[in-house]
Amino acid sequence: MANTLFVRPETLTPDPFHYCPGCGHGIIHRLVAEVIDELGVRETTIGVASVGCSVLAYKYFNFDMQQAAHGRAPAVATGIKRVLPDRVVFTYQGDGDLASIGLAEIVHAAARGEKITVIFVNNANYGMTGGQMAPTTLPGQKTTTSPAGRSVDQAGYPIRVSEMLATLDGPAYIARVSIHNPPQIFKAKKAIRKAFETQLRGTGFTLVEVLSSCPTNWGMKPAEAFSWLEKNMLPYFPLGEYKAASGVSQDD
Amino acid sequence: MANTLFVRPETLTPDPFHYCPGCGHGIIHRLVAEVIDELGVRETTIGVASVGCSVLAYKYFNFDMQQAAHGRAPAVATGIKRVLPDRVVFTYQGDGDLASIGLAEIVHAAARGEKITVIFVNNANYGMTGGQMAPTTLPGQKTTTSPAGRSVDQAGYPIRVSEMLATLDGPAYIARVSIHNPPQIFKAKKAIRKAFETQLRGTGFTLVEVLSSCPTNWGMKPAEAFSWLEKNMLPYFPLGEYKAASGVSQDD
Amino acid sequence: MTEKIIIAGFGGQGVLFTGQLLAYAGMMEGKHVSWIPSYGAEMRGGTAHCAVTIADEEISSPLVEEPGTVFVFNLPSLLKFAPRLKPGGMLLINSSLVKQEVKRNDLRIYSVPANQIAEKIKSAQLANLVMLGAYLKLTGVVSFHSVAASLEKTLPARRRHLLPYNRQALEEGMRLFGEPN
Amino acid sequence: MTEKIIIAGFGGQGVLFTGQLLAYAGMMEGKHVSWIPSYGAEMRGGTAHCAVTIADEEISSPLVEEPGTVFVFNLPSLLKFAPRLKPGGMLLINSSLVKQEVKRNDLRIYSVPANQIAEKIKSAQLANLVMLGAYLKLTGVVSFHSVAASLEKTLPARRRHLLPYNRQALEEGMRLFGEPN
Amino acid sequence: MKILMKGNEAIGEAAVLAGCRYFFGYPITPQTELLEYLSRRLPEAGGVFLQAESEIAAINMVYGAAGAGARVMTSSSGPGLSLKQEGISFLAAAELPCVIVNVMRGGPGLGGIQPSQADYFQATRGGGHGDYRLPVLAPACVQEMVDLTVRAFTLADQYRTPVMILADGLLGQMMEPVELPAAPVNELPAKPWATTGCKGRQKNIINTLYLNPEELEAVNQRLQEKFAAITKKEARAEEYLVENADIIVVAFGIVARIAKEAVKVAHAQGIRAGLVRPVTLWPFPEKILAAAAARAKAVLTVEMNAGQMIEDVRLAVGNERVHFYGRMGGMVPTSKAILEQIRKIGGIVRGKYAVRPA
Amino acid sequence: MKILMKGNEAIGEAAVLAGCRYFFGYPITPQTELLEYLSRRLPEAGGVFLQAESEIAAINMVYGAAGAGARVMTSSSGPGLSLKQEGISFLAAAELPCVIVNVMRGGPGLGGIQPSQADYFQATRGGGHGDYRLPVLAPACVQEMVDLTVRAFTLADQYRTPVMILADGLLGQMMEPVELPAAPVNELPAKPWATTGCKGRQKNIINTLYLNPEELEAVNQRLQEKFAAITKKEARAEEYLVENADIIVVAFGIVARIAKEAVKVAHAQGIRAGLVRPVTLWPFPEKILAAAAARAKAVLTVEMNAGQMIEDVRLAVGNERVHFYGRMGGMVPTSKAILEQIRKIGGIVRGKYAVRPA
Amino acid sequence: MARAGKVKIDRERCKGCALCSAFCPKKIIKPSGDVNSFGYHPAEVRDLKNCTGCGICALVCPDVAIIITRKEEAA
Amino acid sequence: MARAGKVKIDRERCKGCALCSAFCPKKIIKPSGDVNSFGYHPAEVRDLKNCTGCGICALVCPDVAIIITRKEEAA
Ligand SMILES: Cc1ncc(C[n+]2csc(CCOP(=O)(O)OP(=O)(O)O)c2C)c(N)n1
Ligand SMILES: Cc1ncc(C[n+]2csc(CCOP(=O)(O)OP(=O)(O)O)c2C)c(N)n1
Ligand code: SF4
Ligand code: SF4
Ligand code: SF4
Ligand code: SF4
Ligand code: SF4
Ligand code: SF4
Ligand SMILES: [Mg+2]
Ligand SMILES: [Mg+2]
Repeated sequence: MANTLFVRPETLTPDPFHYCPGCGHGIIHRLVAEVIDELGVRETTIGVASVGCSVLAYKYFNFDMQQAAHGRAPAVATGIKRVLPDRVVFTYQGDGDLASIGLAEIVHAAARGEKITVIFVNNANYGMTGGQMAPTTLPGQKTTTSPAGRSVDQAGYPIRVSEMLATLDGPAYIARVSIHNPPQIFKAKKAIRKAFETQLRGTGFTLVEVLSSCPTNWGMKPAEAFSWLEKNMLPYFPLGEYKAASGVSQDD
Repeated sequence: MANTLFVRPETLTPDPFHYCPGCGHGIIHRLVAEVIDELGVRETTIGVASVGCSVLAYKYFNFDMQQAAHGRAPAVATGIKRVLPDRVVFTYQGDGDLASIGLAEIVHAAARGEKITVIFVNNANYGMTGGQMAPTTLPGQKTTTSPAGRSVDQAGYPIRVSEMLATLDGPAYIARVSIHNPPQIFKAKKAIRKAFETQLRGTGFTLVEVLSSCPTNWGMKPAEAFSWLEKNMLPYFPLGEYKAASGVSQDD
Repeated sequence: MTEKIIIAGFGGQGVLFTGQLLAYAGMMEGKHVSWIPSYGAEMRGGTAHCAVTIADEEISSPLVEEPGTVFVFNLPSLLKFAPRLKPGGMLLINSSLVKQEVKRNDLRIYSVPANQIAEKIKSAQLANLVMLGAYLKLTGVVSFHSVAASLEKTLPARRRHLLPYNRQALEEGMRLFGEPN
Repeated sequence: MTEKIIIAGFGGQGVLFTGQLLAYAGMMEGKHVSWIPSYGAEMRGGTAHCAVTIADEEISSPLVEEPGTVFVFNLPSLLKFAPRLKPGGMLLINSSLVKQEVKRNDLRIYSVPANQIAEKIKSAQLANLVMLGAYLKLTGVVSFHSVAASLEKTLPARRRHLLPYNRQALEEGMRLFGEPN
Repeated sequence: MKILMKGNEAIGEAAVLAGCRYFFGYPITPQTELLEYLSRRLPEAGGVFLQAESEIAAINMVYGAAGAGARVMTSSSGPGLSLKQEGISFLAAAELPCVIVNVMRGGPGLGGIQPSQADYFQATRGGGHGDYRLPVLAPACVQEMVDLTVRAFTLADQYRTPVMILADGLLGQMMEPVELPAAPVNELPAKPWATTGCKGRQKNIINTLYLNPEELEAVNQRLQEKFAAITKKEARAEEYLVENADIIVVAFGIVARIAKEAVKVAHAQGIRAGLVRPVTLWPFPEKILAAAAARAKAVLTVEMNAGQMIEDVRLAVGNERVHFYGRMGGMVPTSKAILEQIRKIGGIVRGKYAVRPA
Repeated sequence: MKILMKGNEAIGEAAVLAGCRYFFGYPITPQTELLEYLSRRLPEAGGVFLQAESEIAAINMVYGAAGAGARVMTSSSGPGLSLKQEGISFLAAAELPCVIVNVMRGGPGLGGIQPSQADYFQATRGGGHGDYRLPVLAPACVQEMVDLTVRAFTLADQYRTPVMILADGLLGQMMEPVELPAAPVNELPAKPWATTGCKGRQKNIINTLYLNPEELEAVNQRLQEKFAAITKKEARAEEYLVENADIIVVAFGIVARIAKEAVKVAHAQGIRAGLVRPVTLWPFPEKILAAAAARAKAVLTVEMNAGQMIEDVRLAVGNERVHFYGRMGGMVPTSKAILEQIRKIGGIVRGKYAVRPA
Repeated sequence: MARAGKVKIDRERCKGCALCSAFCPKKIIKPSGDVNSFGYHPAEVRDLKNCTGCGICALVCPDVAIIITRKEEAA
Repeated sequence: MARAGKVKIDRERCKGCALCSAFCPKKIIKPSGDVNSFGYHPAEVRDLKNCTGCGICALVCPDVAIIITRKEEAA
């Protein structure tokens, strides 16, 4: 161990990911697994996979998992956490899942201060179903259901989930991070760790929004996709901590 | 007319309201009707009644109305407005309807900048079904499903809808008003008028949150209920304009 | 014995509670009982009623299609339920509130100035118990003691201090048609 | 005549488009046609295929349960579909990519070095059309002209400039088994 | 000792006594008292009552809690049940035990709040997508609200399936004396499949996704075998005067009691009527009904709907001889009206009667 | 002139030609191409495509738009349809014309994305609450995806009812040549009941709430009369070789075409098999089937599910003689397997056969 | 010159909620002793000549039971 | 004293996304010419001796195809 700089986290099963080449989901899975490893809570963690490209997350994480209906992961996690309040419970959700069909569930879990952690992967489209518009799709962005580019007049504006949830009293920790380059990946991991630590302290609802890429549906090479993310998504979705309850320092 | 200080608005049918004595819904109905009268749009207005005590609103307003499923009025209104973009379309919704079951629909209608007006009656409980806890029920408030008072630990915190929706780019006008005394009733009417005017200008989504009372389920006399509202709801739900797009002046 | 009763009035006149008391007392006496309330929208501002069955044998249908007894506490209830009474049935009218004449002549009709009596005791809120007392005396379907015991079991804590007044109202109701017992 | 064909390979090798071209050409010749793609998860990273039927009479079942012809563009497709070919069926192998021997000896097997040929023309992306050309020449199920016309109709605008290369790839495929026509 | 309870509250109390400690629900008339009761009772019992933001959230909380190994319940009425259909399909697919209560009201749409039985199809045919069924128990009195609630939890765990209690507004609102179970359930059956943290074992997964159709077919086959076993073993019905009956009345829930009154009176009038009351709607007691009807000349189905159970009756006894009487929209059939139907079918002529097939 | 189209896209184009200018939907495999197609096509046609935040929002947008007098459509698959059930019950109750498409995939739960017919019960029995039915049309080829979509809009307006197109992933994904309707619909039937603003008339109300049960019963009675009229007039089926058939195969949608192949081959082998393909699943063409089956010795129902339409088959032809063959979870029955079933029922012995009832 | 109003309360619409009484600056509205046909004690203006026609009672009335017509008077 | 790492890329796990190549500060990772059994061109470290063991390639690899073991060296 002392001799190893980088190994596969114990919390990941050996199964290879089914994600497309260069997809951000793989990086984010690994970060979550590393944090669970570091906190030593693998055996007391229950994850909830949502419907989206990461629907098979239950295959990749090496702990108990439930697979939830589209958008309902926060409700499923609530059911689990209420029965097992001393376990670590988290959901892993895409932007279609969380911000579109599942919006009521995420807001209410947050408002209730449900003591769970939400890993929210914002890749500005519906990856799994082939690149349709998401609530996070940027104005002008082309998708298969906004073929002329998202028209704010017809399809409205993207939702800033972190800012929106930060208006509530239930959340203890909310941050938006990105994985478009190595320093950001480091920061993303820190935020994920903080969220889980906050859950362990039982102070409230925690969520980390991770800006990610979908090279396949964006029609870009993976590295290009990260540049696009940086250039286009960051201005609309500013990074930072939107909520950190007492006991959780802002940007430590 | 010149001789009349106060008459029943033309936009109200002669049907007596079914509301309990002293219920705020009656006042709010009248304010909406007066505004529609004043704007002269009765014949081009389509209202959407939601499920709650005001489910029968379609009987009282003297214009075309649809009655929507619980929580879905914003979606129904969207359907209408997309077909008839030059009509005035509004929803009338309670806090259970809008902030609980219908949360996804209201947020998305707001994010889309749907050019409708929402009259959102916040009476801190589910009136129609007999006084259960609502997402707007205050911490400690007793209801039939929070018999020991709302415990924030178990049931979470109230949602501040206006503040939350104001984080979105779609809304053109969002205000919170109250009707607990005559000056506030005047202000409430002004805000409602502004919302409809904004809709007529087509600049985006508009919503007026009206703090109201439910004397029956609060177990208070109507005047007492208004005092309780003032003392307990105002601190949690501050009045004011939360969003006013250019062309709509703040507090005119 | 199968006794089918309807108790009807404005919401707030205690009609649902009166029926519950009766059912509870029947149960305490080992009888089969059922109690069906009107519910929902009808209750806001409008009229409420309940249907009680008390029987020696198992109750197949708990519906009260043709009541043997009807209590009425307001005019709409009289108009609605008097026609449904079975021939020879008993109609108990709170005559403090309902003045109208009844057209049918195949009924046993008793007028109880329940509000007046109740107000004398303490408040009009007790009128329902005056009516119930009258019914007890007139029929003996359940005993005063069972009803009194039921009151003790069912009165919510915050109204417990009213127990003596409740008993008194029952007794005054009985007294209209004989000695309370 | 009822011709049932399966075209299979990695996603991105143009297998679905090849089938569409064939179906389109059949339709232009007044034949009955149907085209069924594999869809969904199978496509991400995995193998894609389509099933085409071309017939003179109405097609009752569009399923290709026992193909008469299979095009394979990668090894997994060979393993999956070669066993399903009906006895005497035709197996067209892109031999630039698939090296494995086929066990069955009741088939007509044709090896087409499609990638090599395609790369010579312009790029490996044209391999599917080389294969299709070979098929056209070998079977005559539809004519070169119909396929060429279909190409013109179906090629998306942004790839329109590739039309000459596409035609050339078809022709080179045909040339393997005779003169293009 | 008996206590006088409202049907809705009786379900709540029975659930607690059956070891249920988690309830997730959303108010709707006429079942709201069940929530209100449990909002007081569950915290007392060390459990959790949570008013969900919607019926959809509630059913998915049930999914999570059931997957975590708890005994858990939700309840609603018509419109709310419709919203739960996706979740119910997921619960059935994931084989998660739980109890779902529908206290029916008049539909369709927002409809009304008076009693109805118009959700029979939804309950018995799976209003959700895909091939699944779930046991549906139909109480006819408040005592059965208790007994069948307890039974529902047992069946749920035994077969790893959601179980539905299908009642109606009248049963939910009425009061009757009930005997509560003497011995409350304190220990739940072991659930080694539950997701409780993988300490000391391989990880558990609760899942309904099978992208490979062969696998999904195998899962479905396993489900179908379970459904066949339940069909074989769990069908129940009450029979009343069916021996030598010329006319069999079939009705469930509160309607069956009203029909029983009619059957009684018919007997007193010399008409040989009998009653079959399905207690399980799925599995439908077709054998019991077929046997009872074998000797009868006509079958009369009575429902508070436009005729839904009648399809199961026809599937059990054939298409001939089956008559229907129903009321809709919250109207409750009276025993008088049912008696009239019996007499009509019986073709009464001055005290004598001849039963004619329809 | 024919054009080659995907089933999903064919529905989209047909809708536009039928005068539909509004679509509200949410992506789900295997119907997403329908959304994608209309997201391009509708703006061209001066209409509105809106991707809703969920299936629930979509169906309620349909409610609003239909109430405003438009021709409007939504589409989804299994789980999404389950979520729409409350809305469908409302649409049926409010008598709002619209078209709802279900391109079925394997269930229950999240299931898979391969073709299935396991939502038959949901579609034909009303997965939503309350007494309602809606016409369910089952295309078997891409041409019918077009024709029945056009028909669906006509029926919807004629009867003021939602109409469902029940297809499956195979039909949605496959391409076949289609002939589009020569004359697109440009003028819609008058809808004096629509809420369009009350200028020059009394106000209109779209509503499903009737707190008074007498009123709600009357509304239900009116609905039932409409359903009876539809049942009487609108049942359709395709018959193939049913004259003198000993075995009637019953199948719908894509399965019927596969079964047709099997029936053809059976004939060639000297087995007198015939096919009845219900084109309307509700109303179920029971008269047509009963007539065809009257002369047959056995009936074989083939479905891509565990046996759902078979209940309608049994209700039409009686419980005896009805056999079943089904595949589940996205598996598609082959014509070979169906032929084998036909031969088994036929009891083939060296070229001869005797049909025995089950 | 003050403007007085003529306040009319519709007995059958009034539900006796007493909001008008509570907010009338002149405190001249009181519940009446008898009941209307819905069982409510309707409000009554007891001292009409003191009414300023300010309209507050109508403004707060949830049942639109009050209408006010203007009559101008010298102060 | 710099820390060099031993970088190992799992050919069968690698999907040839080239993120490692893009972010390697030493630009020593390149796609290989041949394909793995999934049809991808796996990444290869071309110039291992220039590798600093910084770990960036592993950090950005979405398929956890890279592991790095440490070897300490004098600069
Ligand atoms: C009720 C329901 N509706 C729709 C779908 C189809 N569906 C599957 S994944 C998905 C979108 C997922 O997008 P997102 O959450 O952004 O995840 P990503 O794939 O982008 O990671 C949709 C719409 C479904 N499975 N269930
Ligand atoms: C799907 C569905 N769930 C539940 C209900 C029952 N219900 C009717 S009104 C209501 C609450 C209304 O409360 P609110 O919106 O606050 O309105 P208020 O009565 O307080 O004005 C509920 C839960 C319903 N009709 N439909
Ligand atoms: S579709 Fe997009 S989000 Fe999904 S696996 Fe591929 S790249 Fe990742
Ligand atoms: S219950 Fe409350 S909100 Fe409803 S009418 Fe009565 S007072 Fe008003
Ligand atoms: S108008 Fe003003 S002064 Fe006159 S009664 Fe009304 S509130 Fe009082
Ligand atoms: S405010 Fe209106 S309803 Fe209330 S007491 Fe006064 S007049 Fe009557
Ligand atoms: S460890 Fe650093 S230097 Fe070495 S290959 Fe990886 S990124 Fe390049
Ligand atoms: S980042 Fe990983 S998957 Fe991508 S090319 Fe490098 S090693 Fe391969
Ligand atoms: Mg996404
Ligand atoms: Mg409310």
